Amino acid sequence: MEFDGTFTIEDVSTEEVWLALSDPVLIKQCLPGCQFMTRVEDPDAVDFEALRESEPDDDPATLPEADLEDISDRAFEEGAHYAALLQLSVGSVKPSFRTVVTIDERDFPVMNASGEGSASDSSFEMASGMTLVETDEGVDIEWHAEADVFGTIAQMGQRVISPVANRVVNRFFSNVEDRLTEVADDNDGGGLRDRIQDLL
Amino acid sequence: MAAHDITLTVNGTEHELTVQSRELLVHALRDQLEYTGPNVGCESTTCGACTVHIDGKAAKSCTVLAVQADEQEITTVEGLAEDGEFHPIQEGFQEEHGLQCGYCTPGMMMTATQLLAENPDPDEDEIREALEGNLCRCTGYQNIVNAVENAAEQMDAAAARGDD
Amino acid sequence: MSVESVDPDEVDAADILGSAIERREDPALLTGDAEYTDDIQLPQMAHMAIKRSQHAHAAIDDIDTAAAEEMDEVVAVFTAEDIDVPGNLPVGWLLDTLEQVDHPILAQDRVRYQGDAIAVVVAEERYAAHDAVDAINVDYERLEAVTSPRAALNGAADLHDDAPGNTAFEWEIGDETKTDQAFADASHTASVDLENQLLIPNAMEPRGAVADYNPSTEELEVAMTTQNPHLHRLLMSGVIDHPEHKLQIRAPDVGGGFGSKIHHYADEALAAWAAKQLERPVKWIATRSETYLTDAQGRGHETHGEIAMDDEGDIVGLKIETDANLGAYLSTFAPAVPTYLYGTLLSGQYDIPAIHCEVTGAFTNVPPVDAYRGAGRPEASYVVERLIDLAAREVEMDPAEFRRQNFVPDDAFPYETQVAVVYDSGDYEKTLDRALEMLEYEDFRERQAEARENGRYLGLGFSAYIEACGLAPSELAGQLGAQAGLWESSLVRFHPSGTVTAFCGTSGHGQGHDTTYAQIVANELGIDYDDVDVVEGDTDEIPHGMGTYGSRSAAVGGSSLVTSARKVVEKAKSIAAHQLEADEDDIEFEAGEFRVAGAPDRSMHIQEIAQQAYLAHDMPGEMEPGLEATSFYDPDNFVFPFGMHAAVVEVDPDTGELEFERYVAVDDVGNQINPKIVEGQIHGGVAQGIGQARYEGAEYDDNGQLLTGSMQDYAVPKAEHIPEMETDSTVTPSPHNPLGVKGVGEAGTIAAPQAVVNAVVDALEPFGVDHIDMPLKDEKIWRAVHENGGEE
Amino acid sequence: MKNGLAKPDVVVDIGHIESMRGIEKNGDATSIGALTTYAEIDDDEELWADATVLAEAASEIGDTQVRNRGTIGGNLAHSDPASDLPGAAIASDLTLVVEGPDGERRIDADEFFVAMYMTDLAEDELLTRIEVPRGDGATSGAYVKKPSPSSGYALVGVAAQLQVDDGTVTAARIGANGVMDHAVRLEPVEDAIEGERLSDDAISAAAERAADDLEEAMMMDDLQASAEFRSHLLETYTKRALERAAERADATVTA
Repeated sequence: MEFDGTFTIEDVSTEEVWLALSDPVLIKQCLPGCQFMTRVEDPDAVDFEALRESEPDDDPATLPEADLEDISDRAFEEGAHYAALLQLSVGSVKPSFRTVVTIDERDFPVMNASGEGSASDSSFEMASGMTLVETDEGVDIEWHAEADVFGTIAQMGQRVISPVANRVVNRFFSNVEDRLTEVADDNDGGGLRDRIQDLL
Repeated sequence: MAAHDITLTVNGTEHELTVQSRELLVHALRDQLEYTGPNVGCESTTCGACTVHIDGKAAKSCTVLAVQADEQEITTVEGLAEDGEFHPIQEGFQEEHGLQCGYCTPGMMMTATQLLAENPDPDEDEIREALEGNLCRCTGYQNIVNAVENAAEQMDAAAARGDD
Repeated sequence: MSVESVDPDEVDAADILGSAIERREDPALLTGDAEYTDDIQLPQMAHMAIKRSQHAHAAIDDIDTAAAEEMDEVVAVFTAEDIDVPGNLPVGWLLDTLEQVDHPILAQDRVRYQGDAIAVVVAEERYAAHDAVDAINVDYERLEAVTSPRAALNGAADLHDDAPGNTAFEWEIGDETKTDQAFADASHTASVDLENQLLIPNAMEPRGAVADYNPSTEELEVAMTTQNPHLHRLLMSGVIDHPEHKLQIRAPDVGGGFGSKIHHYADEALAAWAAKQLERPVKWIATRSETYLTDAQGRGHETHGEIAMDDEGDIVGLKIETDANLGAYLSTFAPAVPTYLYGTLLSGQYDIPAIHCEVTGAFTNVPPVDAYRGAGRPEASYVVERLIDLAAREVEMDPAEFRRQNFVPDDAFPYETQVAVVYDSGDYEKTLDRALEMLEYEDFRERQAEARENGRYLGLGFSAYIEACGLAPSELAGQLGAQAGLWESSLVRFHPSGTVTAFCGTSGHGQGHDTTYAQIVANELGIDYDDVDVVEGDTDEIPHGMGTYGSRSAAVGGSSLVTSARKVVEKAKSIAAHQLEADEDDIEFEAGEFRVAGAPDRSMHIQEIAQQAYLAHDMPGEMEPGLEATSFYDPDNFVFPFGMHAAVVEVDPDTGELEFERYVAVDDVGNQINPKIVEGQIHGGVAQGIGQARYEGAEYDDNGQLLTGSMQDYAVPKAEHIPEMETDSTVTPSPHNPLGVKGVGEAGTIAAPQAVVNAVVDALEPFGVDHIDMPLKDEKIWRAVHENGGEE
Repeated sequence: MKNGLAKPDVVVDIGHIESMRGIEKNGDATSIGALTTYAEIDDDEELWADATVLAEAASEIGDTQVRNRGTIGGNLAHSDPASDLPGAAIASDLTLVVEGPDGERRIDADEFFVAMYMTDLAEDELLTRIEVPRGDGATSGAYVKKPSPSSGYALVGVAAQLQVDDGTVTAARIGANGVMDHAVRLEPVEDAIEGERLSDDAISAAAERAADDLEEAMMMDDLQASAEFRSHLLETYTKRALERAAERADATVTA
C-alpha cells in the first residue's frame, strides 16, 4: 500500500519544521497508538517489556514550548534505531506491534525512515519519508509512505487493512500538520523563530 | 481458561455440559454432544453450513459461544425428521436433487425452514435472497430453489388436508 | 426443460438405466447421519494444527518452539528436524523438460509461499493446538516474491536452485512451420492477450484427516478427504515410509473436491506420520483460512493467442503462447494440466488445419497450482472461444454462423486434430441449432438492436466447448509422462442370497456414484436395483483403483463395472447351461433370466444361480464355486463431450452492473445413466464457471500475500448470483466404451466462462470494447466502457 | 476472537439485560433497545412506516441468520464503515443514548461516528438504546446499497429521508456508508434538494453533489472497489435512494 500527500504550513521556516520533525517525542505523540519511542543500540535485541516499564509517565515538552537544546540533543540521527510499541485499535481488536524504526537518511531537508514490527502471527514493514520545500507562503511538506502487512492480519483483515493503514498514515501526518501549525501560531510573536535562528 | 456449566436443549433433549468460555456452539454440539449435522465450512460467518435454530430462529452456530446458548432450545438437522418421517424440506431436497456432496445441506435446510415458517409461498427471488447466508459449491442452487418450492407445496397440501 | 426425478420403486427393472431416479445417498446426508472426516472421534484422539509461513518467500533463520512445548495440553511439537522419513512430496506426471524440485512436508530453511508448513503441534484439544501454533516463533528473512508467471520467467528472483529462471518446463504441440505459413498466407487475423486467473477451489468441506496407528499390527488407518484413496495410499506410503500393504486410506463422506482433494499434500501425510510417532489417533482439520492458503489452486495462465482466416472466413491457423503458473512446488499432477490437458484441446469444435502452441511452466510464490474442475480444458476452451468471437468480428460474420462454418462436420468422425487427439464422435451443429432455437436467436438480435437505440445494452455470448475426459489408455498416458495407469478396477460379487455388492476403485464425493453404479450393475445383471449395494473409497475394501477426477467415473469406472458384471454373467451362464442341461450356446440371457432357446419354460434366474454357485453342489466340470468377477478396465481412447452454452446479459454502462437475462446450455455427454444427476452436474459446473467469469480470483499483493484469503473477500457465488439455467441435451454416444457415455462433471465449468465474457463484450460492442479479463467485476466493466471514452 | 486476532481476558455477555431490549413508541419518538435484533426491527410494521430508512437498512444487513442475532446497538457501537445502519442512523436523525459512570448521555447520530470502528462512545460507556423521531406522515425514506458479492457489506450505501409537502421537499437528511472510513452525512445533496420539487432533474442535480464534501484521502479504497469507483457509485446510489424515497412520498401522498 502506498500513500502520499503534501501539506502546507504557513508562516514557518523549513528550519523550524525540520527541528520539530526531528523530535522523537513529537513524532511519538503524533503517531496513533504509539506507547513509546526510545532509542536503542541493537535493533535485534530489544526488550520491549523493560522499555515499556521504564517509560516515564509524562512526555518532556515539545515545540513550541520546549527547550531547543533538549530537542537538538534527542533529535533523530541518521543510522540510529528507535524501538516503538504501536497499539492499533480496530474495533475490539487491538494488536500491539513491536516495532523498530531506523532513520535511513537525515539530510536537510530530506528525511527517510523505515521500520518493521510484529504482532502474534502477523508483521508489517514500512518505509516513509518527507521532503521540505520552502514556498512563498511557508513550507510544503511532501510526504510518502509505503506499508506492507504480512500473515494472519493480512489474510483475515483484508477488508479493513487498507483503510486502517490509510487512517494511521493520514492521522499521523494530519497530527504533524496540527502540531506544526501550533508552532507557526507561536511564531506570531516571532519568539520561536528567533530562538531557532540563534540555535542554528 | 474458565469453564462454565450450561444446559442446552437439543432437539427436545436436555443436555448438561461444561464448556470453555471461548467454545463455539458448533463445537459444543459436534464434539461434545455428537450432533455432527451442523458442519463447519468457514470461520467468517459466511457459508452457513453450521446453521441451527436457536429458540426457533436460524443462526450460525459458529458465531455463537456455547455459553451464550445456555438454557436455550437448539434444533439441528437431526431434529427435522419426526418419527422416522422426513420433514417436507428433506423430501423436497431428495425429490429435486437439491444436494450433491451434502455438506451445506443441513444448514441450507435449517435456513429454508425458517423462510417457509415466515413465508409459506415464496417466489424464486425470495428463496434466493433468503438463502444468501448459505453457500453451496455443488448444485448451482437451481435444484435447491426447486427443493424449497417443492417443500412449500407439500406443506401447503398438508395444511389443506388439515395435518399439523 | 428440467428433468423430473422418479422414485426408483416406480421404475421397471428394464428401464433402470437412463432413469432419473432419486439418489440413494441422500437420506444420510439429509438427516445428519453422514460421516464427514471431522465427524470422526476416536478414543485418545489428539488434535494437530500447523504453523504456516506468514511470508510468501523467506529464508528461515530460526524456529523457536520452546513456548509452545511448555503449554498445557500440548502433546508434541515437530519441525523438519524431527522428520525421520523421506518426507518429500512426489510429482505424478513427468515431462521431458521438467525440472523436478524438492517439496518437503515441513520447510526447514526456506519457505516459498504464504502457508508453507513449518511446524506441527499435537495437543489434547482442538483449541489448544491452535494456541500452541500461535506461540511458535519463527525468525524470517524476507525475500522478494513473485506471483505472476510472466514476471517469474522474466527476471524475478529464483525460487529453486534447481530451476534457474523459475522455468519448470517448456513444452510445445502442433506444427510451428505450417502454422507460421498459414498466418503468412492468411487474409485476416485477430489476436488477444488474456489472463485466465488463479482460482481457489473452495469445496465446502475443508481438507482433513484422522490417522490411527496400531503398533501391534503396524497397521495405519487414515480416514481423509480424498478423491482417490488408492493413489493417496501409494504416494503416502513413500512419503512417510510406511508399507503400502499396512496402510489403509478411507474416504468417509467427502464434502466436494473439484480437484482440490486429488493431490497429495503435506498436511495429511503429517497427520499420519504424527499418529505413528505418538501411537495414538491424530486428527487434523484445515480451517477455511488454511484451505485458502494451501489448497492447490487452478488455472493461472497468461496467454497470447492469434487466429488466422482466409477470404471465405475459414479458419486457417491458430497460434497460442502461454505462461502457466505452477506455484511454489510441483503438485501431484501439475505438469499435465497446462500441457496435455490444455494444448490437446486447442482445436475446439473446429476444423483448423494448422495449430501451434507453446507453454512455459513457471514457479511462483503462490500455493501449488494443479487440477481444478476442468483442469486445462477450461483454459483451452476460453482462449479458443474468445478468439473465435474476435475472428467473427474481424471477418464481419455473425458469431453463430462463423462457428457453424468452421465446425468439424458430423461426417468427419473419428476426427484427428492438429494437436494429437482423435475426437470419438460428435454432432456440433445439432447442439448449436438446439441452442439457437431455445434462444430465439434472430428475434434476440432484433431486440438487441432496438434496445441499443434506447440506450440499453444487451449481449449474447456463445461457447462451443469440447472437453476430453476419461483420460486413457494407460499406455498412451505412460508415453506422455503419467506415473500411474489410468485404468479402473472393480469387483462385482453376488452373495449367496442373490444380492450383489459392487466395488469400484473410483471415489465419489457428491456425484451420486452409489446410485448410478447400482443402476449400471442392476441393468447388466437384470436384477432389482435395490439388490445392488455399491462400495467405494476404502483401500481395504477395494484392492485397487484410480479415483474420481477428470469426469472419468462413469466412462472408466462405470465401464469397469459393466466388464465385471459381464464376466459374472458369463460364469452364471455356464452354471445355468449345466443345470438346465443345455448347450451353453443355446442359453439366452435377458432381464436376469437364463433361458434355453426354444424352450422358454426351462429357465433359471441369475439370483438363483448365485445361490447354486455358493452351494456348489452341482457345478460344471472343474469350475470353482462362487460368483464374482474382477476387472481392470483400460479404455482405448478419451471420450469427447461437447455442447453449446450461451449467456444473454444486459449491461449498465454507467455502473458496470450486469444482469443475466438467460443462460442456455445444450450438452452432449453421450448416453445418460441418470439424467437428473447429469443435469445437477451441469448446473453446478455452470455456477462455478459463472463464478470464474464474474467474481472469483485469487489476488495477491506485491509481496505474495493473499488478499482474497477468506470467504468475506473471495466471492464464492451465492444463490442470488446465479441465473436460472435452461438446460437441454443431445445424445451422441461414444463408441469407445460399453455404456456409450462421455462424462459430465466438468462440462459446465469448461463452458460457462467464455459464454459470459463473450456476452458482455457483445453488449459493449458499441463502446469499442473487444476484451475484458475475468473476473468481470462491475468496476472492470465500468472502466472498460470509460477507457474507451464512455461513448458509442 | 475466532481467528485469533483478539484475545481478550474477559468477555461480558450483555445479552441478558432485558431493559436493553425491545421497541417502544413514546409520543413523538420510538425508543429501540440496543439489544434489539435487526430481524425484530425488520419485522416491525410500525417502524417501517415511521422510520422507513432504518427499517430498510436493517433488512439489508447480512443474511437471515445474521439478522436473527445481530443487534442495532452492537452494530452502531462497532461503527463499521461498510455496514448498513450507520448511514441510515444519520439520515433518520437518531439519538444514541449511552450510559456510563456519570449517568446517561445523549449523542446525535451526526456526532457519533468518528472513524472506522471509532465512535464518540467512551471506554466506560455502554450504548443502551436509541431514539428515532417518529415520522409525521410527510416523511418518506429509502436505503439502497451496492453489496460486495463476497461479504455482502455495502460498497456504497445511501440512506435518504425526505419531508415532502405537496411534492416539494421541505427537509432532507442523507447519510452514506461504505464510501468513507465512517458513515457520513451528505449535506451538499440535502442543500440541493431542499426546497425543490421532486423531479428527475432535481434528483439528478442533487445526486451529482454527493461526493462534493468528501475528503478523497479517507475514501475507502480496496480490493472490492477503488475510491474512484465508489465515488462514482455514490452518485448513482444517491440518485436511486432519492428516487425510491420520492416514489414512496408519492405513494404516501396519494394514500
